[in-house]
Amino acid sequence: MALLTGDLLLKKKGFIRINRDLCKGCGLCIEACPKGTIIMSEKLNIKGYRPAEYTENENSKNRKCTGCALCAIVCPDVAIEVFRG
Amino acid sequence: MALLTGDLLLKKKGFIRINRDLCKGCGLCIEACPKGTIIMSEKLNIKGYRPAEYTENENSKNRKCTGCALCAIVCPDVAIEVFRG
Amino acid sequence: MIKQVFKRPDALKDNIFHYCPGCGHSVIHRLVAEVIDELGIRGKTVGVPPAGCAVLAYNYLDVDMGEAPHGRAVAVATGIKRCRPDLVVFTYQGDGDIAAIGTAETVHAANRGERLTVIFVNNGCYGMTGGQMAPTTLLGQTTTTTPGGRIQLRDGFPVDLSQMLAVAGGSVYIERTAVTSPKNIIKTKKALKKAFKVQMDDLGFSLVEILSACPTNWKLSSVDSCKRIEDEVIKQYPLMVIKDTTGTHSGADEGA
Amino acid sequence: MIKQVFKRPDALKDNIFHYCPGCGHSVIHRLVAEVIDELGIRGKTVGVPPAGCAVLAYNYLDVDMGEAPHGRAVAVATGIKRCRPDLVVFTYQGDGDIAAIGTAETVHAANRGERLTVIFVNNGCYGMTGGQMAPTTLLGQTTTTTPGGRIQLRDGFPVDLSQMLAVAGGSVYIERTAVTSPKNIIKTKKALKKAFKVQMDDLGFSLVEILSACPTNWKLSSVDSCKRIEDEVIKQYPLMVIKDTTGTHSGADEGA
Amino acid sequence: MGKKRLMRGSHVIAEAATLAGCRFYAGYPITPQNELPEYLSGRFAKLEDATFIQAESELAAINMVMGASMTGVRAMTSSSSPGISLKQEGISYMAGMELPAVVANIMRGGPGLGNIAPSQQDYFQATRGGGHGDYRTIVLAPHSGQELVTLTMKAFDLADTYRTPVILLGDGLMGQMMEPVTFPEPIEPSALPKKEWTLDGAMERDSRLICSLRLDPFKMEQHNWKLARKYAAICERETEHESYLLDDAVVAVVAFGTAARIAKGAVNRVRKEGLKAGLFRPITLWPFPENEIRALTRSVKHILVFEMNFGQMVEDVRLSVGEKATVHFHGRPGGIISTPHEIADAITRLVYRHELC
Amino acid sequence: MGKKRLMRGSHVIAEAATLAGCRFYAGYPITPQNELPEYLSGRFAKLEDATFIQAESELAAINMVMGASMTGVRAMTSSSSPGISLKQEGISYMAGMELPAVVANIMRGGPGLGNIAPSQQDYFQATRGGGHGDYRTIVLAPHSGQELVTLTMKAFDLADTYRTPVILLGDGLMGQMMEPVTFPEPIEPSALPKKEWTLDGAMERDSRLICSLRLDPFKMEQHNWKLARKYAAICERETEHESYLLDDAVVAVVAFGTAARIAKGAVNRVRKEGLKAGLFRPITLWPFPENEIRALTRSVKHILVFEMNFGQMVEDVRLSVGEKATVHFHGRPGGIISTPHEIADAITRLVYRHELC
Amino acid sequence: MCKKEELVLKDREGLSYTMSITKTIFSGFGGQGVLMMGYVLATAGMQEDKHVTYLPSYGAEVRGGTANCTITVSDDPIASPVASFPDFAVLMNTPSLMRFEGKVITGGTVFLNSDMVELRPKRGDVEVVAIPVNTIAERLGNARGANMVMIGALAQKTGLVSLDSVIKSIKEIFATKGAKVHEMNTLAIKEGAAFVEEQSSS
Amino acid sequence: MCKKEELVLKDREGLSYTMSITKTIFSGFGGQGVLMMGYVLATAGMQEDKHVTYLPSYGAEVRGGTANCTITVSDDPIASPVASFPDFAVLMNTPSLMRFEGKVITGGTVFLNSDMVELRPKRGDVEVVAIPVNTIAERLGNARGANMVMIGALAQKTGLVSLDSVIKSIKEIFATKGAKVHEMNTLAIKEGAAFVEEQSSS
Ligand SMILES: Cc1ncc(C[n+]2csc(CCOP(=O)(O)OP(=O)(O)O)c2C)c(N)n1
Ligand SMILES: Cc1ncc(C[n+]2csc(CCOP(=O)(O)OP(=O)(O)O)c2C)c(N)n1
Ligand code: SF4
Ligand code: SF4
Ligand code: SF4
Ligand code: SF4
Ligand code: SF4
Ligand code: SF4
Ligand SMILES: [Mg+2]
Ligand SMILES: [Mg+2]
Repeated sequence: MALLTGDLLLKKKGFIRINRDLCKGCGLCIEACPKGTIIMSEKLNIKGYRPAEYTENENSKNRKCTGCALCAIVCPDVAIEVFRG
Repeated sequence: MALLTGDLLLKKKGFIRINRDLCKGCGLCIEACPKGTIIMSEKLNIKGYRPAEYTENENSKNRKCTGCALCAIVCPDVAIEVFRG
Repeated sequence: MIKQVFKRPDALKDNIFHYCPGCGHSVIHRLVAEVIDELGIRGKTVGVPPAGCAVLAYNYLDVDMGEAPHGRAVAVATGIKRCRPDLVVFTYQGDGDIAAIGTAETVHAANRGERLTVIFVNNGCYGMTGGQMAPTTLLGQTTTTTPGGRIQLRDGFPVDLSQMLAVAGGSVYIERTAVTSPKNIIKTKKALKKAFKVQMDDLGFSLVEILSACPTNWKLSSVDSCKRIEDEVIKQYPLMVIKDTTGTHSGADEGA
Repeated sequence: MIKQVFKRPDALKDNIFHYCPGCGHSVIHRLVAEVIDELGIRGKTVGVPPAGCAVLAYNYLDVDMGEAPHGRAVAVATGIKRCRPDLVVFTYQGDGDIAAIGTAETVHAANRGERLTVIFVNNGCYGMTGGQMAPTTLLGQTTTTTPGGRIQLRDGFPVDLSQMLAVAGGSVYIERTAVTSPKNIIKTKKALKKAFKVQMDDLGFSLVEILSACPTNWKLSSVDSCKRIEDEVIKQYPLMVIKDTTGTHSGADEGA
Repeated sequence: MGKKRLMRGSHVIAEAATLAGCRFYAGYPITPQNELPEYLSGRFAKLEDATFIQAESELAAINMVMGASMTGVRAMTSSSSPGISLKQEGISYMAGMELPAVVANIMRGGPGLGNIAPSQQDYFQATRGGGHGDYRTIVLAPHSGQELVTLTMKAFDLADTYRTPVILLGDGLMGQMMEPVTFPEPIEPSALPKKEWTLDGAMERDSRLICSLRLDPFKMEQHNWKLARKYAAICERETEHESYLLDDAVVAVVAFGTAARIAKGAVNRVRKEGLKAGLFRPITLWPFPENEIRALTRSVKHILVFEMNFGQMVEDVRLSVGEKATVHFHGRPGGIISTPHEIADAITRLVYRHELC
Repeated sequence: MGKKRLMRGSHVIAEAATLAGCRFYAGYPITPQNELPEYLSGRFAKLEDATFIQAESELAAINMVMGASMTGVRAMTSSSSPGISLKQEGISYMAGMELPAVVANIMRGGPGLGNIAPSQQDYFQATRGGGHGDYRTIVLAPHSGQELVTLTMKAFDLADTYRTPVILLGDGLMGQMMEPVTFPEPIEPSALPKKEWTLDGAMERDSRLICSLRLDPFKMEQHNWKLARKYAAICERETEHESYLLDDAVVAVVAFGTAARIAKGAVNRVRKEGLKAGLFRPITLWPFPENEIRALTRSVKHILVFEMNFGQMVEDVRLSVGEKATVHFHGRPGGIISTPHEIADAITRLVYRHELC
Repeated sequence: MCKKEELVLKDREGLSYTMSITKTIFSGFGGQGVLMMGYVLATAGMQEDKHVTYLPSYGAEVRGGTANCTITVSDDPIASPVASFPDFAVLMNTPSLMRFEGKVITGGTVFLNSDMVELRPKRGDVEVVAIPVNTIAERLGNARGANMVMIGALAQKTGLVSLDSVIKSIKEIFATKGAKVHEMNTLAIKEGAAFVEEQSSS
Repeated sequence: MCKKEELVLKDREGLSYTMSITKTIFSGFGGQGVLMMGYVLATAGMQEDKHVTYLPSYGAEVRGGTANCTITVSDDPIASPVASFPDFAVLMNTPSLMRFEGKVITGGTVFLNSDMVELRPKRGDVEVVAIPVNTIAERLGNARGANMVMIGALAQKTGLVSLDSVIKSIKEIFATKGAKVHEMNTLAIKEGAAFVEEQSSS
């Protein structure tokens, strides 16, 4: 029981990588992310889209991303890889 | 009321005429006739079918045909005309 | 006073039917003619016959008629009706015609709610071409292309097109009847009349599916053919009003 | 330990999708690839892509693929599957492809209970040809051929093909899902997996209808497109299991 | 003639059809002709007596047109190559029933799904009757925006005059390109000659029948010879072509539609270099202007047929000239649009090889 | 060769197909070829590895055959004229995808619904590709029961060799008539050469694709030229014809299929009267034996083309002989079967008119 | 087609040039075994290594009507299996007589089922052989064998094929039906042959 | 087809023979108003009674990708509306530059939207006119008018059509949009023209 509580308390951490040039800037990942960690980039990518950008540092301890993969699940262009741990 | 009873008592009379050469001898009229007044002819008609034959005399008082037209309703070849009165 | 209580309807030409003895098509032709007479619409009716045993329907029905390729009767009828909404337009189609090759045309005409009356003669086989399996052939039934009987795994189930058409938004009145007995024949005529009226009242798509005997290909006597329908076919294709939304005017008013 | 919890499925080639931003086809392609991976059937699967935006599906799905003329995918798939029952055969079809020009083929394949899995992408328009009205276009919806919105009287009602297919005797599993949110996407994947399994278990015809966004032709953002599905399209096409007789084995055992 | 308008070919056909009194259209989307039905869906919505139907398939579309035509209304459908293949049964029926209709084929690369680029690969299908049975359809091949106007309108007239389907044979380029065009005054359907054979209800007359079935082979043969005589009359009266710089030519290019435009450019080029080339452009592909081409061989001994396919009309040219001239062929199948330069090259080589200068 | 059996033409085709290793049939009933699927429905039911499907339409049927062919199985469909029109799109696709298949067309009178009597009115459709795009199908024209055996079996071989649809072009008479035939030993599908291009699951290999789409016009053109080269090879290698009493002939009748049988009888008749007539019978209608016919013109200056239509193959004969011989035509469209006497009359008149005796 | 073709539209057929080719039409109601008679004749011809063709009438127009078929037997290859003017006609009912009577060539023979046909051909240039095939068959206790009686008569009278070949053929054709049926049919064939034999000798 | 045809399969195009015919390609992302630029140029040419053609690219391959169109303006009838080797190219984004840079004829001109394209053509045989059309349009408070700036620049620089014709054309094309929009667009066109004017004089 204690362990379980501990597990629950210990928030899962994750991070994502967005392949900038695969992204078509549809914005669905931004809508999907419960943590608000993705934004639209200002600069166009090679295909002329404004791609999504992950705003957190992969190594930061304080990152909000849980690695829930909701962003990747909705991404039509399979532009997002999700990591956990 | 009396009149109605009288009407009911007074059985309707009818008779039919079968166009021998239109008939294809399917026998559906025989099956349909509640009075059993139609039979299959022994002789072939011009098209080689054994046509149905009405067995009653149009003028006979004792004929069973009620002019219910069931035979005509089922006749696929519109070979039967029905008269009443 | 002697009076004639049953005679050939006016809208039926004098030609002798080319149909086999006991064929349901003949009865249905007469009923259509009677309905046309009774509605007084001979002068504004156009019929579309199918490829099928009834391909020569124009030899019998004394109305304007325009042929359709096999299965396309409702498409042809749609073209006619859209150009002349004042006409009463009906198609006359076999089960192969309407429920096999013509499936798409029929589903979509029903869906569009075309103001047509479809007479769908279900005799469980391809009469004209020699008795092959039709979409409506019963499981186990022997035909020239199911010599060992229709097998579900190879040949599929009997298709219930009328039920499918009931799903279509534009269909308003669909009834299944039979021409196997005086009672059923009278019901069929009523259904046909209603189907024409649905069109004349601009309510939507109407269809009467009529179970009909094909003694020749069933290799049964005419009387036994009618029995077969009442004993066996009706189990698969029960006689019933499959859809009737004429009361709600659903066909005509929505969505525009 | 860092571990990758989401990556490109193996059965998805590395090519960049030619689809528009936010197009549902892309998501569905990935789901199909994931299911193929998870079922381990890449080496025995054959896909049939349609004419439609997904005509190039073979650029993405790394399985054997054979093209079909517009609307005829299930007929082509039937030919493949009957010759090679050991293969897993699926079609991938748009709503125009399957529910307009391909209506007859689909109805009859379902009726025959062909052991096929049909992926039916309902995006309410003809994506590839420039956004014309599809059978599934909602009433009032503006398209390039319904510039004033779809009018029931002229254009008919939205067609519910899945419901019609449920009438067919050989259909065993039909579900309608959407790819509008993580939840719906996960459900869609489950449905796809089940549909493939139904085929692999030789039960009969399976189909998943997937409501999918076409932001380009709807002239909405990707996010608004998903909203439109959830707010409007679902009213006409509710997400649900439309038919599931897998428990009763109805498809496989009867009638033979 | 109204003022000049810059319009896409597909729209031009649609507008010209409307002006010709066409009041029924049924079709099914296919690139590169989608703009035609799209235009008509809006245009017809504003006319009280016009019907636009987006059919469920090309099969349904052609059969709806069949029905519409039975009522006497001017009716049309359009599609591109694969869709036209699906209409072959219907076209054969209409030919057999002697029903007028206009069928526009905006050809694309084939066979099969092919591509959506311009091509002329359906020449045989159009001119030989791709459907079953002995029949022909009149085939008109426009090569400019303005001709899309005139030939579309002419198509409806020919269809009615001869009670036969007429095919307007364009290609993706004709359908997609915009050029300035002017339109004539509209023809009101009510102003068209009354048709005596239509289905409109047997009111105070005998019932009518429109059908192609003739079970008795002798009746069928009779009907076929009747059709043959009609076709012979069309051949006699209705061929149309353009002669371009042929008066003093020693080489003639024969090309139609888009290919003919390009060939014109090529002829202009080689003329600048002093080569005596000209262009013969069949406007009716069926009836094929065979006498006119044969007449050409009095002065021209080398003919270069240029088609955007791998050799179809070239057969008709060969049939026309027999051995009176040598027929060469230059073809680009599958959606390539040759440049005028490429054709000029081909002409030039021909001229030098055969020492025609 | 087994013993002689008296069999209906449609059954002969069906049996020969089975013996050739055909294991997939999809079709839709239509007179006068119904006996073909009927026979196969029983025949295939007894084979473990064979599939018979009565499809919901001709469209479905041809597309099922397309799918079956993708798996490498020998597959066929059959129909009669209107049904064949509906298959044109599918045939074009299969030509484009280079898929083998055999399509039997038991022709009937047309156009439209026409009738069910024998005719040869679909020659153009078969030989010119009634579908869209540049493609050809091999067309074989049997004229006897025994040839139904050999040509049906050959059709499957040609289809596989060249990866192309092959059309077996018969007519109602060929389909309905019974003649004695003998059959060769059956070919087991497993004994046929393995096809390396089939779809059978990408097990331990790269995934495969069979398609006709080539969006890039240059790729499409390349593919078309590839097809053209294949067709040229077929033309070079595969023409087949029969020469009958042509050695000393001054008049040649050219006829195929049923018409050729009748023409043979006519030639026999006029030979008895001392007229030097012979018969040239194309067995492959495409590729057309044009060199062989041209060679004929060394001795023959008058050719009578006899067809059961109003003039189709006559164009190929004209194209073959150019102006080296005068080509006359005798046609009966719509289901009439000429008598040998009628053709003998035609030959006789020709001979006397042109003083060829 | 735009060419001005020579159109020859005559349809008449002269007498057969050689006697080696013979055409026979069988006609009657469906159910009278008309097609079977033709099949038997063609099979017998085949077994004698002759060239034979069998051409049934087919199609929609025969719904419940008259069935007929044409058999050609010849020493040489057969050009046309059609008989515009048959040598022999076997007519099992009155409509068949009306339809085909006029077509038989001069000098040809008409075989009539006299049980079903009361009329007689009006022409004097054809021989008429009237046989009560139903009566004979019924007498043999083989009511359905009327067509066998007729084919026996035909073979005997015309010599087109030998009686032996006919009997051999039906043995094969009805192979699955057992010896009893074969015996009955053989008897019927022989009775038919005997009938015409008697007729001509009388 | 069985004939041995002479196959000529070359595809190159020489320089235009006369200067009277000019081809311009417009290319950019969908949404950059590329097709509208072409339409305006073609309309202006038509209003000057020149021969014009407008040929859009079309089809499936352009899903969300680059749109382009080719406009031919000519004193004589136009043979081919296709430009294998255009005189002018108006390139609104980098992919367009990469695709069309190599095709422009020697001596031709490339118009670049310098706001979107950082690269410059590597060739030395074409003139490059780089215009920050987005910046200019935004400066004018007409962010969506970047294409109008460009068309003004094009007209000014090439003299293909007069600025007046361009302005007259857009008035007609946007007739339903009202005077305000027309004014804004006219301004954008003039600004574009002014920009190249300045460039070339400086
Ligand atoms: C395209 C085409 N395919 C096939 C046929 C042949 N055909 C004529 S009628 C028919 C089916 C007849 O069956 P059904 O529609 O049930 O009518 P029935 O004769 O049973 O009344 C078929 C397959 C045809 N005429 N056209
Ligand atoms: C016979 C035929 N008709 C029409 C077309 C053109 N066409 C290609 S895809 C398509 C419809 C696309 O709509 P849908 O099936 O809904 O797919 P989506 O693009 O929306 O995914 C059409 C009409 C064709 N290729 N072939
Ligand atoms: S994995 Fe979850 S939390 Fe992390 S970015 Fe994606 S959606 Fe947001
Ligand atoms: S969902 Fe994918 S394609 Fe869309 S913006 Fe996010 S990363 Fe880009
Ligand atoms: S009218 Fe009635 S009673 Fe009289 S014969 Fe007919 S069915 Fe019998
Ligand atoms: S129902 Fe009609 S056709 Fe049948 S037997 Fe009676 S009268 Fe004759
Ligand atoms: S075959 Fe059947 S449907 Fe056709 S006419 Fe005969 S009984 Fe009627
Ligand atoms: S047009 Fe629609 S369906 Fe097609 S790729 Fe674009 S968004 Fe997807
Ligand atoms: Mg039926
Ligand atoms: Mg769609």
